[in-house]
Amino acid sequence: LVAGCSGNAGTATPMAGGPAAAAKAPGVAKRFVFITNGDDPFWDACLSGLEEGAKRFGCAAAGITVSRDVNNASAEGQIERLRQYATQPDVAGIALSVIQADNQAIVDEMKKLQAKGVKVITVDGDVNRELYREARSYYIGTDNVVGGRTLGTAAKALLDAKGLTSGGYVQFAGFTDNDNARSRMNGVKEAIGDRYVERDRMADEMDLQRARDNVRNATQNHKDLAALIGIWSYDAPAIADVVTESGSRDKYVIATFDAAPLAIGQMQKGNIDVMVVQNPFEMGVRTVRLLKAMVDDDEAVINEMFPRAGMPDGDVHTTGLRVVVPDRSSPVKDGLFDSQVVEFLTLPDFTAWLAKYHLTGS
Amino acid sequence: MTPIIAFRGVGKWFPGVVALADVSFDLLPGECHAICGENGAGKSTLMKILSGVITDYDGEVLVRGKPARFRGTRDAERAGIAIIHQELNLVEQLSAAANIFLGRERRTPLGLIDDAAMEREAADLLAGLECPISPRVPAGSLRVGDQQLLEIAKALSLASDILIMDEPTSALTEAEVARLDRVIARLRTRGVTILFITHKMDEVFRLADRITVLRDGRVVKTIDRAATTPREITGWMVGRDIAGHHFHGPRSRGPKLLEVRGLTLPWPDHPRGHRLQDVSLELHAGEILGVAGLMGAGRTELLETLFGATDTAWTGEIRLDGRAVRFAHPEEACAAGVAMVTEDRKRLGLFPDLDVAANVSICSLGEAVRGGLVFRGREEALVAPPLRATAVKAAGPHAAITGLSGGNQQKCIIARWLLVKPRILLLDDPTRGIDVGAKAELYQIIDRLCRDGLAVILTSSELPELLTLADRIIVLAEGRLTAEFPRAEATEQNIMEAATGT
Amino acid sequence: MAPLGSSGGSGWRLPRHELALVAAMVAVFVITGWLDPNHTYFATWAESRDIILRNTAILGIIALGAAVVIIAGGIDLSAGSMVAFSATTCALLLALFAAPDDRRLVTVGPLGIGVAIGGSLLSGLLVGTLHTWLITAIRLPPFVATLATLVGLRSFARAMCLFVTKQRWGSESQQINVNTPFFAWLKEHNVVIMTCTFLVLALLTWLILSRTVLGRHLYALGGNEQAARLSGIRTDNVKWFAYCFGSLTASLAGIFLMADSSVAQPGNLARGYELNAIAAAVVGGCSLQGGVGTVTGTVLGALFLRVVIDAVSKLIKASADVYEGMIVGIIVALAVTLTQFGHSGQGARRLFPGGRGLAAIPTIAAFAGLLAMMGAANVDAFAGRTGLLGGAVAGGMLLLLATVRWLEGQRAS
Amino acid sequence: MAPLGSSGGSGWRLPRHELALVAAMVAVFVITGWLDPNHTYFATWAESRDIILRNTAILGIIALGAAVVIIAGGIDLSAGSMVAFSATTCALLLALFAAPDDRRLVTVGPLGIGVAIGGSLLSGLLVGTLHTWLITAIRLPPFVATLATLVGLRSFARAMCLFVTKQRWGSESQQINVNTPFFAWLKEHNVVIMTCTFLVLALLTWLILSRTVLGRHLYALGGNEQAARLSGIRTDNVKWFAYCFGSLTASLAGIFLMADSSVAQPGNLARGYELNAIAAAVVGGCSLQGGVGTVTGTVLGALFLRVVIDAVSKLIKASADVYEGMIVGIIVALAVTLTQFGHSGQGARRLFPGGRGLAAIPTIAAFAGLLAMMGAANVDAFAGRTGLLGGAVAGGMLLLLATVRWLEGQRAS
Ligand SMILES: Nc1ncnc2c1ncn2[C@@H]1O[C@H](COP(=O)(O)OP(=O)(O)OP(=O)(O)O)[C@@H](O)[C@H]1O
Ligand SMILES: Nc1ncnc2c1ncn2[C@@H]1O[C@H](COP(=O)(O)OP(=O)(O)OP(=O)(O)O)[C@@H](O)[C@H]1O
Ligand SMILES: [Mg+2]
Ligand SMILES: [Mg+2]
Repeated sequence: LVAGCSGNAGTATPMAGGPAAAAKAPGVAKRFVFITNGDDPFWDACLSGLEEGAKRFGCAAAGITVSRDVNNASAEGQIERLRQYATQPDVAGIALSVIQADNQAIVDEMKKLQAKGVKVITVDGDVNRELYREARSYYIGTDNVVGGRTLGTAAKALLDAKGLTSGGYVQFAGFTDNDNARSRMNGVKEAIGDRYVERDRMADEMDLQRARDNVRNATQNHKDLAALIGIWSYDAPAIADVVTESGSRDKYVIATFDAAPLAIGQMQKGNIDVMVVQNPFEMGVRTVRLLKAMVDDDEAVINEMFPRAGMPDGDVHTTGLRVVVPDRSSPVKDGLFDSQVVEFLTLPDFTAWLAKYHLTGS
Repeated sequence: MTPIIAFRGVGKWFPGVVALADVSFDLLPGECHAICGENGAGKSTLMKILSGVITDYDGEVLVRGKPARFRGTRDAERAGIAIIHQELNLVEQLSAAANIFLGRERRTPLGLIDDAAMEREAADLLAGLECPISPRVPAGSLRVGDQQLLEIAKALSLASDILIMDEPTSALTEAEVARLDRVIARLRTRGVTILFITHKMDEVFRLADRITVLRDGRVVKTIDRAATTPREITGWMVGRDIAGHHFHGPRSRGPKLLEVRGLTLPWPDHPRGHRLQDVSLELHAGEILGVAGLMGAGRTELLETLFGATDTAWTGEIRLDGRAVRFAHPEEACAAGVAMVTEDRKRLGLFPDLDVAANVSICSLGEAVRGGLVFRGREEALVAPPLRATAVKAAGPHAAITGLSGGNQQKCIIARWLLVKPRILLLDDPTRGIDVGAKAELYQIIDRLCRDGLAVILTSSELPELLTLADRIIVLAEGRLTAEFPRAEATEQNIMEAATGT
Repeated sequence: MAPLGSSGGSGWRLPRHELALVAAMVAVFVITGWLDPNHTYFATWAESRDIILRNTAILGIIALGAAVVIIAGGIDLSAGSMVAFSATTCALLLALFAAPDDRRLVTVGPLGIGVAIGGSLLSGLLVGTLHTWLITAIRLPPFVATLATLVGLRSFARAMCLFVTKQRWGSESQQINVNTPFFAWLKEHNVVIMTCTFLVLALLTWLILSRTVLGRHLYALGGNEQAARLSGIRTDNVKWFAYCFGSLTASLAGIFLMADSSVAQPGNLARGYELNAIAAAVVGGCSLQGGVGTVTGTVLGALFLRVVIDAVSKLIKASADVYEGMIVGIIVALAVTLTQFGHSGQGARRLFPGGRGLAAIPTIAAFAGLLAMMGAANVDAFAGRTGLLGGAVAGGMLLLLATVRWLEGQRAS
Repeated sequence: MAPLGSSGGSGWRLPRHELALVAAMVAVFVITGWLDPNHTYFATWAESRDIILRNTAILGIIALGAAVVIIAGGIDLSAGSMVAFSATTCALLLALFAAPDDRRLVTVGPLGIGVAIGGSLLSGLLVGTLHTWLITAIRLPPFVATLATLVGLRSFARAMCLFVTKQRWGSESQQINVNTPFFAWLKEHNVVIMTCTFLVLALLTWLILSRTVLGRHLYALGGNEQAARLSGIRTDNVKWFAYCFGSLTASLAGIFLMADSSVAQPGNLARGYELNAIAAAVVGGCSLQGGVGTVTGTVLGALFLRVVIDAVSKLIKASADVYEGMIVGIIVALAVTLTQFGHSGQGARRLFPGGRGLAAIPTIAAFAGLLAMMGAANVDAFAGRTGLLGGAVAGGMLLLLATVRWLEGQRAS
């Protein structure tokens, strides 16, 4: 399992003569590129993080620019981008949110980049670790299964608090078998228990209109529906919109991932019961920190970020999870979660934190 | 008296063509002025200039003595000039009334469209033309002749005092032509000046007071009808004295090639019920069988059926060399040695994007193939003889077909069919809209082919043509065969009687 | 060739077509309501109605534009991109009028709202003018001109979005959230407002098409452009109206869609809507040759498409959206086929002529069978018997078509 | 109207058009290599070349099919969906031949691979036949028929994907990973293999179009269908070839794309490729009226599109794909405009006639200015001077067009 880092280091050195060398030479402009999986407000927070990180870790001084490239939600999109950057000698580091964990082609391109001496890490969406761990040096992000479990626990608490003993729920995401969507949904399913039945996993392919129609159809098709679970950030406002428009808000428990600006507004209106919020902002900051450290071979920083290097999943750096509820009166209580992993917040505290970094969402 | 219209040194270039050069002549008020000329002489172009369709040209046009430069058809209409274009310009989906008033719709006080008023006026106009069609029917469902009359009604609706007619009779039958003559006569009593284009000499001399002859875009002569003869006019048109069509000696009639018995072609959803009914005929090698009939009598359908080009299933039997045949597709007809030169050159004959050689070789390209590939040299060699045989005037085998004059285009199409070495040649109105010079040559070609043992069925919208060429003439009326005359007995008189069913 | 008896002029065709659509719609309602285990259409009718109305309004507004262009003998492929473009324009203008750090645009005043809406409608007008210019002055075929804007406008909108957000708020964003109270209110009442707008627009279009000179000229232009020009009609102006109308309806739809999802996301807002709009117009009886088509038909066409799509999502509980495309495709093909056969002179035509006809039969049967099987897999009623059903349908289809072919063969000889 | 002197028959047009494309391409290369701070084209030429070749091959293969259909006077809108459909068919067939629990399809043997490839090519043939049937027997306009399959096939593929994965592995999936060694090998050498395939296909198409009877008949069909039929050409068979060729090339591209991304994802694989393919054909000089077009032109058209797109992604460092659409749109418009002006008879035409012409001028200038500004914002060279640049470009454009208009005015009077 150590192979992860050392193996990659090993492949990096012999290639040092390649274009990467040119990139490493002092004075030559370098770039870090962040490739998203698709087009989602989530990534705007991440971008702010990247910019914050660039400031904090003095990228400008080192002649490093950080840019974000928004993928078109398709595998070819990411492959094409990876290839394109492979041709550009000034690209020194790439972080990407892998859209398909099992996609051989993406993995191959990542390896090609590594072979050129470009630092490659995954953020938020990892490759399939059993098969392709060595395709990237490190992973920064939430453990999506844990995230899913957290949301499931919260949802279960809310359902029980309603005095329900059974019922159905539907989970909404862009692509139901994108890696992070799949693990989150599985996490939810696992934690919510089998008293409540998963009726459907609906995919909208990141089309907002379809996201809304999916919710509408779900609420109509499944009579026993008790909970609506939003897996990707734009699903939260979609769900909230639909239940308000059909006036059926109190029929459902609404638990969602991420805090899109619109979602925050909806929770303030009381249309969302609980949000499990990742920290794309921190992801962005730490992405820059890690990439910079890797380019400068700054072992200290790397060891600090990955204390457990060499141990199982030692190459995984989890950014914290937050559970956000409207207020203390919520049936979701602090005690439900492992405080190591999860930070429990009420909406006001959370918005205060956002304001601190001039964020509109997270 | 002062001319109502005066052309002064009018010229017009199209890329590669000089359509008109220094055209100057006058129109006198109230006269009927015929313009003659070969295809491409520039007649239509001149009329388009006069009616404001073509706006950029050299020279000037004086209307009632004042220089006028129309910026559009509207200006011309305001100046009291109306035109009936050579080709039909109707919107098939719109009703007859809507077509007549297109661009000049009547409005209700609210500014909304006033169909009732238009239909009333249209009914009057059509009545004036002795045309019994309802103003409500879509123009697309009318017969070609009625559509032409609709165009005329449209021009009359302007109540203008100068009326241009560009080959109005090319699609009309004798009966309808007679009707048009009466209309023209009535207009002239109203003092309308009429400018008249036709390729038919008899019409020229029946209607015109004065005649202007154009050749290659230049005025050859403007002359009083009384002072000249058809022979002279045609001479000026083609620039030489063309021989009358006397073919040396009768043609020898060969064995029977084609026999048709009780051919009936249904016509679903139509009052008449059939396009053809119980038509029987036989055709021998080396003879020309003329098919006469009014527009819509079913001549084209007859030929198309023999050629296997109709989708509708027909009954009866067609025997080729005694074998019963039923062609499902023109290809089978070609294979069996039947060829057809279609009615409407532009729509049904030409491939505008292909050059002359390709247009001629299209049916028999297989002969230029070696090892599955077409070779340019072979193709040129293939098309050379028929092009020579039909005396096509073109810059070369790879000239653009669209650059040729109507007559030469028609010759190319005949050449195309000669290449498949047919034994039966079906000619559907091969000389429509073709000038006298080209006509004469075509007649010679057809005659020669026939003497070489080819069997020809020929339809024509001009009886004289049939009488000149055909050995026998059958007459269709409403899809029925009403008479058959050997050349000797055929006269315009008895053919018309048979065609009109009187 | 265009159907005779369709007097485009007066805007009324034989209502046969429209009646057929209505009948089909009713049938769909009843059958679905009955097959659907929840009987949603009878149980919670109101909600279903709202869903259908909302979607129909959007689709219909765009379809009206498409219909006018098609009737005028053109085609407008750019509608979907135009929707995205106008939504983005609207959002960006709002952003310029919002307080500097207000990324949710709640602080926009009436003036800003007015300017934004006006601006995005204006953008529609400009694009329409651009189309007309490309088509009349540069003489691009409409297909090419609007193809260019179809691919161009969306990426232009995306670029604008990135650029303005960057300039305004310092960090690029691919979408702009719109929580302006006015648009929130629009969303509150979207069903009523959209439906009314749609109906008013339809009435207006009907008036123009069938009761004004302009309408008459539109039909004439589509039916025979040269004839129209030679009759002194300023065809370029008529075209200009048609394409501007097409783009305007699209930008109107864009504003509604932005309000409805309270975000402007040029990346994939309204992707492919142009096809659905054209489909609706065609299903409604517009002929792509131009000169033929009615407003009533178009409205019914849009409604019918949405009704069937909704019905299927009621029958197939899970991931019904997967089937949307097939439904649209099949309906379009069937609708046009029926109008075709409606015309005279087609009586004696063969459906499966020659060898290719023979080849077509199993192809169709196979597609039908697979389709039935996959559909059935999602309907509880058929649980476990999907393979059986699929086979049955395929077999039945095969038998049916073979019989048709055989009969044709008989009749021909 | 079609260009005189374009002897579609012999397959050779005046090479003017082709030459212009080549020249433009070279210019793009030089300018980009020079503006690009990394000078990528000079520094790491090999990789850039590979990217361009790979993309050109895919686009070109589809474009050849589109060109043949367009030359034959038809249009095929379904290419993109056909790509997705064939890729899915291929993957599903592989799945059926893989070990029961092998979701990565590594265990598929030669037989399975053969069947899968054969199957997906066959699917292309079937779809082509379906198109021909709809167009010739049912008499749907090609636009409608292929519009129906455009929306239908993709959703059919998605449904198949869900259904088969469910049946085979118990859980629905919207995509199928393909790690079969053979396809991995294909991906390994994709540049060489795809490029060769493309070139061979192009050569073949060129032979067919310009050196065989079938080719001549294709041009004839596109030029004047009725005349072709009355000349004894079996137009239905020719159409059948054209549409099958179109679908076959698409399904070939589908197999390559599946191999290249080692996944079959019907949801959004090759979305909109049909438009790029048609664009390439049109840029290459094919006329949508039919009867005009060449293989060399189409190949160059595809290459040119990809070169410019790649060049921009070199100049604009991040999210260059945002601009792709605009590039394609502008190139298409320009290319067709130039061919239009290339033709005779356009001499005396005005670019900005009347009031609408006047309206068009500021519109175009505004678009140009915005575009320049947004583009510049991403090019370091212009940092901070974007507004300036945008203004300059807009102003210059305005001035230029106004002058043109003025000159026209002079000439007219
Ligand atoms: N729009 C055009 N573009 C190019 N050439 C043209 C155009 N219109 C006419 N011509 C050419 O101008 C010349 C005169 O054409 P015009 O139609 O006036 O002849 P015409 O006397 O009417 O012939 P016809 O008797 O066949 O009607 C011909 O050589 C024709 O090819
Ligand atoms: N495609 C068609 N659709 C509807 N009616 C048609 C069609 N073709 C011909 N007709 C009608 O069928 C009748 C016979 O047409 P046909 O062309 O055979 O007449 P014709 O004797 O050939 O006259 P001509 O050859 O001089 O036009 C006419 O009334 C004509 O209007
Ligand atoms: Mg003429
Ligand atoms: Mg005829």
